[in-house]
Amino acid sequence: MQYYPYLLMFVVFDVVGMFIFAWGMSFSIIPTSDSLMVVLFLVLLGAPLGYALRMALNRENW
Amino acid sequence: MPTLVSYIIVSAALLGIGIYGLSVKRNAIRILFAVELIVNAANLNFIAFARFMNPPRVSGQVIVFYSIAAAAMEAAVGLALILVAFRLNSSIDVRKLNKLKG
Amino acid sequence: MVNLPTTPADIIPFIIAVVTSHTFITLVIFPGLIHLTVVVMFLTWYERKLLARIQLRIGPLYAGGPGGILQPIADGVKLIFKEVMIPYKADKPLFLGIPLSLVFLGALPFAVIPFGQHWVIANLDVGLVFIFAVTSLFPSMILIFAWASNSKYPFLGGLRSLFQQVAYEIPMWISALSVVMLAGSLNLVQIVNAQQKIWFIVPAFISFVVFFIASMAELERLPFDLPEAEPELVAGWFTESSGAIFMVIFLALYMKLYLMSSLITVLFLGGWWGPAFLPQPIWFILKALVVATFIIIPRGVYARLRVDLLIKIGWTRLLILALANVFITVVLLSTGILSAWGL
Amino acid sequence: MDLSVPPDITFVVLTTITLLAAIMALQAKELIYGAISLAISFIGIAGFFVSLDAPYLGMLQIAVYVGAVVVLILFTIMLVRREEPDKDESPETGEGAAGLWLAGLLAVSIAGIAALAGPNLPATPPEANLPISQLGPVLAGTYPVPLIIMALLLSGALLGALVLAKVDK
Repeated sequence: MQYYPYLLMFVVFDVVGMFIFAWGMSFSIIPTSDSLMVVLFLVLLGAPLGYALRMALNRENW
Repeated sequence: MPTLVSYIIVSAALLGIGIYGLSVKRNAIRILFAVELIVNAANLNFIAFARFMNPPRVSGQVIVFYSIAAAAMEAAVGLALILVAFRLNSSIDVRKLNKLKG
Repeated sequence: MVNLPTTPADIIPFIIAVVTSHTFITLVIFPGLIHLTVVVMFLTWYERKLLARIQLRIGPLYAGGPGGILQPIADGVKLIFKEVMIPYKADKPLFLGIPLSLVFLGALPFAVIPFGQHWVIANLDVGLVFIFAVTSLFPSMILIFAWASNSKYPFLGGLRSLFQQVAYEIPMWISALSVVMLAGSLNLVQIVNAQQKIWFIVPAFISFVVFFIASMAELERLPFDLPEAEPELVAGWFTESSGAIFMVIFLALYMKLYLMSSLITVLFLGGWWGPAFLPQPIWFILKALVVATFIIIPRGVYARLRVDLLIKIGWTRLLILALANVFITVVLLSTGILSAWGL
Repeated sequence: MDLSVPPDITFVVLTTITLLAAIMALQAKELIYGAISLAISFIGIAGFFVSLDAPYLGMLQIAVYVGAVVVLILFTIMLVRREEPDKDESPETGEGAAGLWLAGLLAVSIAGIAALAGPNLPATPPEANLPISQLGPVLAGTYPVPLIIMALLLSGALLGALVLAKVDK
């Protein structure tokens, strides 16, 4: 049970990985303004990642 | 060559299997299986229509991206709910989860 | 396309035509089954010999050939003739079926790895994602196998293996993303072709480091071999396997080792490119063996980590590094610093 | 040597695998076998995607569903499993028949409508194919707002599932 949050994070970042692979594959033909949206997408995901890591590392929760 | 109709029929059969599981099964995890099958039936239709359009459209594939992501998240939250239900009730039979009944 | 034989006299020319056709050669002989088996057997001997030399031992010696190089054949014969023991109340179909599918999955990705400009079985447009999709099936297979053996140690080892592979798969993918961005394609042949002027280890050094560490963890090598830590868990998730089953699992693990080193070669070390005095496949195999050496050496040198530290490192350090590297690549590409090399 | 398989055979094989595995997923006695059948059914769907000229989606399907969701399901099954199988797993009499009737009615009516509309639908796909390099520009350029909403959905689901699974003191 201690490692359950990591499994959840894996499911989320599996999906994220697939999204940004589709973007990175054609990075050179995507205009910069559109690429900024994807970068914003990644930055938005940074906050829950940090919170989830803090929660996962806190042993009292599990 | 398989036609568009044959793909729709396969997808309808998958949907039927999913609906059956959803309405009959009592184990929460099996109900989750059924929901995933229904989502997959929908995805199959999207991809088939995107391919058979003239000219083919990528938008149909992009919506499946979002659909797969949403289904994965639904499974994650659903399984967390099942865990909580098991912890509170020590059973995942949906008919025994009737604590709210007056 | 070869026409099917109609008269008995046509059968021998038909067989010759089939055997000399490009599909047959690529599928069965060179990047295919025979080459794979030989390299994997060589790797098992090579690892034992290398570790022995690190620890000032001699290693396998008596099985024949220079330095006992025929040892893998002797091992194989020994394991085949041993009894296959199935634990009490184990889940028989899964216990026997999963190892076979593990070998199949280990061999499948080699279909898209280019060993030379024309030495590739299937030139897929989604080659890299295909490899990731196939390797992402390993954790669930291992978990099912561990559960099916109905024993305590395999199950613990399987759980550890699951969480470790899950933790290191994401940094691995995201570090490969910067290579994909540099090459502008998921096709492995095109990725190697883009490295003709400069190997991607130079512009994407951080992602090389992340990918290397993550692939070591994926392979469950020391210092990341928690799932099969001998002092704690006997042999990890394949404790209960014996005889032919054990041999099959062993084969799958070494196939994965070769797969990871070939993948590092393709993505970062320029694939088959090298001075022209050797043919392309030879360069490729040499580079892959060098990478395999660097993956093996820590086994003789380092101690293992603790399991919670291991997972914490994967998620907090490597993932952040890989994400940062994506941003660095975005900056590098949009400022045009790399345009001198045609990127 | 030509190794390509005719599309009809591919279609029939994929249909059989997908539908049989889907039925097995719901009817298998052990939940673990159900999860494995579900994974096989997902792989069948991925095969459909590849044959419909969407190889990237097929790989996405395998990586996300079989690689991640099924692992999560297996882990949960192993957490909540008990030694004795549930005796009252089977539906009450009449309920199974009703469910079967409902599902059959729905599936047959959809398939019937599709078959009726069949002559108006295209029988063969157009020649032009979909290059996978088009996915990225459409994803990032044409539909940027869903992308941001997807980021919010992903964060919400991650945090929600974590808070749910946390042990309360």
